[in-house]
Amino acid sequence: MHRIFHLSVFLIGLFSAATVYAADASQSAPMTPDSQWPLVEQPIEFPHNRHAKDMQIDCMYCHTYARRSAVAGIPPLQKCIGCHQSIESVRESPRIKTLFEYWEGSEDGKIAAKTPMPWKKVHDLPDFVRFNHERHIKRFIEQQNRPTQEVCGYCHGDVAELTVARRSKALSMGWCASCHEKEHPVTAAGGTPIGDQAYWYGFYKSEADAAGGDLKAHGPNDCWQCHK
Amino acid sequence: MEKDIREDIAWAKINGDVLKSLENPRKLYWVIIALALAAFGVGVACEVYQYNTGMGVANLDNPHVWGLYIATFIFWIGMSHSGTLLSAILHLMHADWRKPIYRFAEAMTTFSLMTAGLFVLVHIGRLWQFYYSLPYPNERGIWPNFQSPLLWDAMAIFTYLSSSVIFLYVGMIPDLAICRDHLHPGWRKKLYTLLSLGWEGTDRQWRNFRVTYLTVACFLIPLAVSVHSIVASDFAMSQQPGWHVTSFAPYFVAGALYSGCAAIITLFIILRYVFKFEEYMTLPILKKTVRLTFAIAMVWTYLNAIEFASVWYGHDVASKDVLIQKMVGPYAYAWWGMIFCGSIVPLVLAFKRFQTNIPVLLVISLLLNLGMWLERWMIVSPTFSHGYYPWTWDHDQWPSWVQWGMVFGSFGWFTLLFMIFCKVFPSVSMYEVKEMVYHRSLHSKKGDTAEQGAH
Amino acid sequence: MSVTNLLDDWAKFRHPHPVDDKPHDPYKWAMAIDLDACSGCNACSVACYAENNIPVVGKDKFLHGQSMHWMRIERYWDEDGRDFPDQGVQFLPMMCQQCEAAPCETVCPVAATNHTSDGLNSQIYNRCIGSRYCSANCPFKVRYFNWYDYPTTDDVWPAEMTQQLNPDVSVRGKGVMEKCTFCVQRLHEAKVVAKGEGRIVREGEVQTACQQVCPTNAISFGNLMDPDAKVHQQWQAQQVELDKDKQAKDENEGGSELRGYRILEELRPYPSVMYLERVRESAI
Amino acid sequence: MMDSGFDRRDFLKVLGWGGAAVALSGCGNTSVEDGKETVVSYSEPADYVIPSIGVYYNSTCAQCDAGCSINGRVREGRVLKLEGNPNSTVNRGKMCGLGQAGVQHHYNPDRVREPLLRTGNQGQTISWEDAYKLIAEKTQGVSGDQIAFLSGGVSGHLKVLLGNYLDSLSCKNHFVYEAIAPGVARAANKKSYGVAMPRFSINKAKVVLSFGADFLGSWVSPVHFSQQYAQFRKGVDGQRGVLVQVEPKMTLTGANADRWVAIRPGTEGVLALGIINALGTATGDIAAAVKAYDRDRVSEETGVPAGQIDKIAAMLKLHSPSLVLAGSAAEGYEHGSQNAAAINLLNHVLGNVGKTVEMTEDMPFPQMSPETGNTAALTSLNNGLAASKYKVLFNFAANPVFTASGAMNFKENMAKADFKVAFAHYLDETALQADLVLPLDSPLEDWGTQVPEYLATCAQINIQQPLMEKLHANTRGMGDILLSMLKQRQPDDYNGYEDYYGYLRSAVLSVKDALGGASVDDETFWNRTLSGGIIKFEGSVNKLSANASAAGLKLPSHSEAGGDYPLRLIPGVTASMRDGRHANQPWLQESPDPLTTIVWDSWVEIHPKKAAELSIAEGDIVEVTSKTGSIKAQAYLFPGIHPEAISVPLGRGHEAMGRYAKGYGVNPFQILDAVFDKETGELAMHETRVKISKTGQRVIVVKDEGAAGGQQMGKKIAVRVSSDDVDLSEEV
Repeated sequence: MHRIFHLSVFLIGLFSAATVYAADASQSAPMTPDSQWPLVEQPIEFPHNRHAKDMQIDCMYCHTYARRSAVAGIPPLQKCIGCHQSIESVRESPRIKTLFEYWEGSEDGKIAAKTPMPWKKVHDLPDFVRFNHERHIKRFIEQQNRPTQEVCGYCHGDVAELTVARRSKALSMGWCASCHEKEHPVTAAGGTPIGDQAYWYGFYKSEADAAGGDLKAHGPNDCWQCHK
Repeated sequence: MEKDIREDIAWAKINGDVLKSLENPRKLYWVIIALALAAFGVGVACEVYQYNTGMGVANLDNPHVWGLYIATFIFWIGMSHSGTLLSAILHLMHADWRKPIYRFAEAMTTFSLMTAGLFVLVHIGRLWQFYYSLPYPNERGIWPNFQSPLLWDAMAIFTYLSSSVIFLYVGMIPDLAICRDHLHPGWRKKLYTLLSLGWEGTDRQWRNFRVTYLTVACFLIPLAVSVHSIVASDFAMSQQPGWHVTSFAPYFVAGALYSGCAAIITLFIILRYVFKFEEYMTLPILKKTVRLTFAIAMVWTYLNAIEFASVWYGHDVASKDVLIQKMVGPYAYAWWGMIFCGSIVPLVLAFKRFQTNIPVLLVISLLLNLGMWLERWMIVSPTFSHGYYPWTWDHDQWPSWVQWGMVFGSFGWFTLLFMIFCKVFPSVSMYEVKEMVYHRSLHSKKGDTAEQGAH
Repeated sequence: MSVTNLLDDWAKFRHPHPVDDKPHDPYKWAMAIDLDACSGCNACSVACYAENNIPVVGKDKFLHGQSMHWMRIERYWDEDGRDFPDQGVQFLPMMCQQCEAAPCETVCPVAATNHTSDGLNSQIYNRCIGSRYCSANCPFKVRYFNWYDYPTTDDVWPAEMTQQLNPDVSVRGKGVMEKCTFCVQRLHEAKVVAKGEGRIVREGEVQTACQQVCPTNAISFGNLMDPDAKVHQQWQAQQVELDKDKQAKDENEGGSELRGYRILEELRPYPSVMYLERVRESAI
Repeated sequence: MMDSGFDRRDFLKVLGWGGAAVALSGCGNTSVEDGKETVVSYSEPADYVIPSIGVYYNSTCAQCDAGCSINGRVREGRVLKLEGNPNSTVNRGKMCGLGQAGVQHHYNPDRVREPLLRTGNQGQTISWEDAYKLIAEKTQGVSGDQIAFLSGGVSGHLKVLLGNYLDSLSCKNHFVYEAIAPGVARAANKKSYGVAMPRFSINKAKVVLSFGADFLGSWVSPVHFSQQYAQFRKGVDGQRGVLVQVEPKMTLTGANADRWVAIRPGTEGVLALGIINALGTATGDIAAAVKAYDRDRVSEETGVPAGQIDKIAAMLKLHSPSLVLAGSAAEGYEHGSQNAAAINLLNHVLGNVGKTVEMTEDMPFPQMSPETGNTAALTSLNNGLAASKYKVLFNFAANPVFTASGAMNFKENMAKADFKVAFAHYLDETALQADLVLPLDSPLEDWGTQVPEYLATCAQINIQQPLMEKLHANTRGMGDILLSMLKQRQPDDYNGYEDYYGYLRSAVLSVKDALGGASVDDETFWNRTLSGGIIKFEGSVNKLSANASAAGLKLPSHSEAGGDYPLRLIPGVTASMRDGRHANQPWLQESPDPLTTIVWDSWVEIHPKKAAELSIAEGDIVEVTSKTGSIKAQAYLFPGIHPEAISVPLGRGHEAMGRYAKGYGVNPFQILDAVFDKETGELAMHETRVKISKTGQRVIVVKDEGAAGGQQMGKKIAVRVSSDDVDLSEEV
């Protein structure tokens, strides 16, 4: 009989050891690190670096809708032309030629005048995910006035270094949540979380208690923020 | 009283008889396999159709969202319990008459669990997203809902399945060794060699073996109980009339053991006939099993009565409505069928002359299982068709052929697994039968010194 | 990932709803429906189809009880056995009651339906695996399951009609549960605007589709926490309290002149929808 | 809001991005993907167009003639949803289900997309030019009175253009036909009040006694009346209005009444006189006229309990002002006008005229005020066709082949005209009979003006403007079509107008001052008009004639229905189906009928007692036979109907009109007997007598109502309280 005793002691010991280990294991975010996702074929190889780095043009000069709508928007043809009409230096470069073909129509008549460019979407979230640019711009650029390129870079990477934009962040839910749950503890006065159950399903321990719990409960980490 | 087993069977004969069951199958075997395959095929076809078209083809509706899948799921889970009862519980009780029959019972446990698992899957609307319900580090960074009985279900079943597989396997090791030693070379020999883990039958091996076997048995029993209590909580933890019943956990466990025992009787009879195991699966053992079944049947009936009474004399009007609906509503025939098969039929088992009458027992055991299946259906459906909200009470909501097809298929699947098992592994535990014979002989010689002999 | 996190969370898991000491703040969306004004015209139901991309399932599926109307108008006859229903009939618009202690939430295995901080019962389509446990446990049976893959079913959304689909609302594929959301996409839009201006949403800034269309203004919707909100005033006037399962009205038998009540309150789901009893003239 | 309609049309372009692909999430991409979807932006966006943010345009709902102003939500160039325009005095920002479904009229997959010319039984597409040419030559040889133009109710500039076109053909035969319209009431009102459509102020009345006027469902201007009804229920100073509905078949309004009185079909007038008698306040010839109608006789004839009559009279006496309404249920008889007159008389006796029956304002531009009509118009056209009087027949916004009484054989008679042109959205029953079908723009992509017949407060012109670019390149607006046909006939008068939009603009601006735009310049006024969607202005007031007299009032004593056809057929007018022109809008097909909760099908309402007599159960397929014809439909046991009557809803039973309408239900129009109101000659819709027999088949009725059949099973779900037990004045 003592063997059974020994064995059970051993098993219990093993189990509790495992539990303790698991309990204190670090909160490593289960998500892929930054890496270069494959390049996307575009109608013309738009030089972001030229515009954003060399010319120091603000992202939202072209992606103008970002601050007032959920989507950042692709700059309308009109905008490109608006500047490039008067930039004679590059007027004859192939990319600009193509650009003007879309605006004035091509000689062979394949492209009608004022045809919008068929850009391919690069940072294309699943259709059931609704990311709101406006909110993020408001929070980081207008309220915390951080530099635009940094803020956009959180999700879009360092576009200023690229020609054609290319995804470098995971954009997985865990990746989004790692910010939301850490940065936006959802608590009511008194520090006790109310309502928002989604809070409890998260992996990440939010700093609610650290924040003294006087944050209000319009938490951007309830599921309906992004999924509707 | 006559003996459970002859004490003078030669061990060689035991080996011989059992190993014979592993010999090349007769035609009948292939016929059964073919039928089973066909039945399973039907089930698969239905699932494929449902998977591609949508759950609608099962003719479930709003609010009648659960149907035969859940009912049959419970049925198979229940089926699994008797195996554990015979192998683990009776093992601890030193009821050694179980020894010739526990092996296939244990196999039954494993396979009915594997069948039950399928129903969880076919029931789910988005099978392809099933993994969402598993707690594992994922790139979405969220847990499943640990509050949901369904989640407990999933966990309990997986644990139970894995441990019963271990239990079944561990218990087989000595026998596998025997097979290894007696079979002429071939893929089987390789298999047994691999599985028997170099069993030599040395003293040390036997000691460790017994300890392990006992430990796993101890581990298994609480599991068995918890599993069906948790299945019960799927319903008891909800708020619906007819489900929100405190006595559900014991009720389900009793029901489980009940259907399990019934199934054992059925298989007992079939194996006894097919493999000529009259020597080992003797009538006295059958009688014991039958008595056990009878006892459980009465417990189940009693718990039923309790449930009805508590509803009837309680103040929960809604539950009362549901109960009345069960008796007189569209499901009345099924409900009364369940009462008849579950509570009336077993009374026959009270009579000695039937306790060993094989044809009668075969019929009865099948009826009992039918009754238990109906019971599960009667738990699930009436509550939907007659819930809290009158506006949504459904008109005649009858399961479509797709649902029936899958229920049918599940029996094919189970038979398939079981038949294969019987051919590949000894369905009677040789070494334990030997023990049994040995102890009995000692017993008959030196009277009650048998106890020490056991250890 | 740390189990400690899970364990703490588990300890505090399922904050009981609702509670006086932890009021919803700043939002608690709620509704009040005046059955005396409701004429049962079905406009709300159609508006709901239009706003929320609800599939039209067609005759056969409707026959099988697989219709998807998030908002249904129920019609009840008098049960006094007279020849004619000479006091008219009873109409009742029924949609998800957005319960505070929602029976559906606790049972979902994947947490696809859970409570938001502003007191809504969210339903996350892409998380749903279709166990249908939520519907099984819903006392009002207001959850609707996608029995078929409607986006790809003939004549549900032919090419032309897909252009009408509301881009703010996901179209649900087969195998997921759905239900009334109190037009969360509209709430969200209003909140984004308000947040941008560093305030909270004011009364009248957001309407649900059913409320906006209702020809008799029977439906009022708003923030129960906002004293200016009509819905707040109505609940107050009717002395209906969110966290009670027995209201002032029920205490004194018949004596009270109040009309407000919540359906199946005794089950303690604490619904967010208050109904006002229909009035009938006794003199005629 | 926008600079000018012309430019705006460019911005109505549908933007591929944010379109269907995104909307169809769930079956779209479900993980982060790069380079799969294309993203397109406008090449020259207007500053107010922001992707993912809705733009709202005001227009006018064309689902019925009530003239509700709508406010369409447009995103990425696609109209998504219609809301009510809060500034409209008709609907005050509210809408009905029918109106909501307007988008499905627009996006309907079964719309006609090309001009079709009949060759044998084939329709072959032709160009618009050829179509116009064809019309020109067909109208060339024939004289004006050999041409007939059949249309639904028309108003605004469309009516003007149409008039001009017909004049250019020197054609006087414009038949305005609405299958379901208060034709009799209009005439009766004209007699007793001096105006066809006075203003009914339900909200001012303390008691409303309605004789089958379904003002919450489908009568005149339902959304407007629903709002008045809501105020009426809240009551002035907390005194809640009381609604009494008298009708043989319960309508939506009846379902909301405090007291629903099941009256023997056709005896409404008798009851009205009976009440006048019971009031005892009448004098002169009225008193004389009603003397004979003592409570017992009335009770005996109408089947309304004597006590009930007294109660109603007492209630009316006690509360003033009250309002009495004469609805379709009262008018649909040979003596319909008499019924209506008797009911209107009650208003006079109660002194409601001027209080709750109020004068309206007339359009200062009569040429634009609505041209209304009813079945009488169709009858005369039908006779003309039967006599092969007409060679060319135009049809617009009417579907007579579907809605004409079966007794008329309209289809056959129509064939006698040798050239039939249909301006149509769908290939409906009538369009299928035409030789030339010209596809119309949907109201959401077309320009126009509309003047509601029932003016809620002031006079107004509703603007209809495109909410998005054309869905199908080859459809045209009715206005544009008329204009181009006029250009053929009178080039020099009309070539000035580039298109109907241009015509509309200059026409409105030409009377700018009268429309209250004197102070501003054209551009501003026009833009204000477009963004407002409504032009309100002072109209000329027309007085009500207050002279009440019972002269010429004689009601037939109730004739025992009997013989071969013991039952009366009441054609049910439902809020969503109406005369069936919208039966192909799936939302309407699937939105349950409020009273029976039946969807996608027709049914026969029959009182449970009668059903028991005939041993008919729910779902039995019964054959309803009249002198004219017979239909088969499922039976539905319905307590809200007089045992001597059965009711079948109108609007379903199409044999054409596309996937959502074709083959669903039956069409009771087909079995209506050709009996007419003696005075106005309108079809007496309720006069048809039928017999009913079981066919032996039975089906499961497809309805929302569950097995409990509208019972609450003792649960506290939909609760009712007696008016004594509440104090509404305390409420918010």
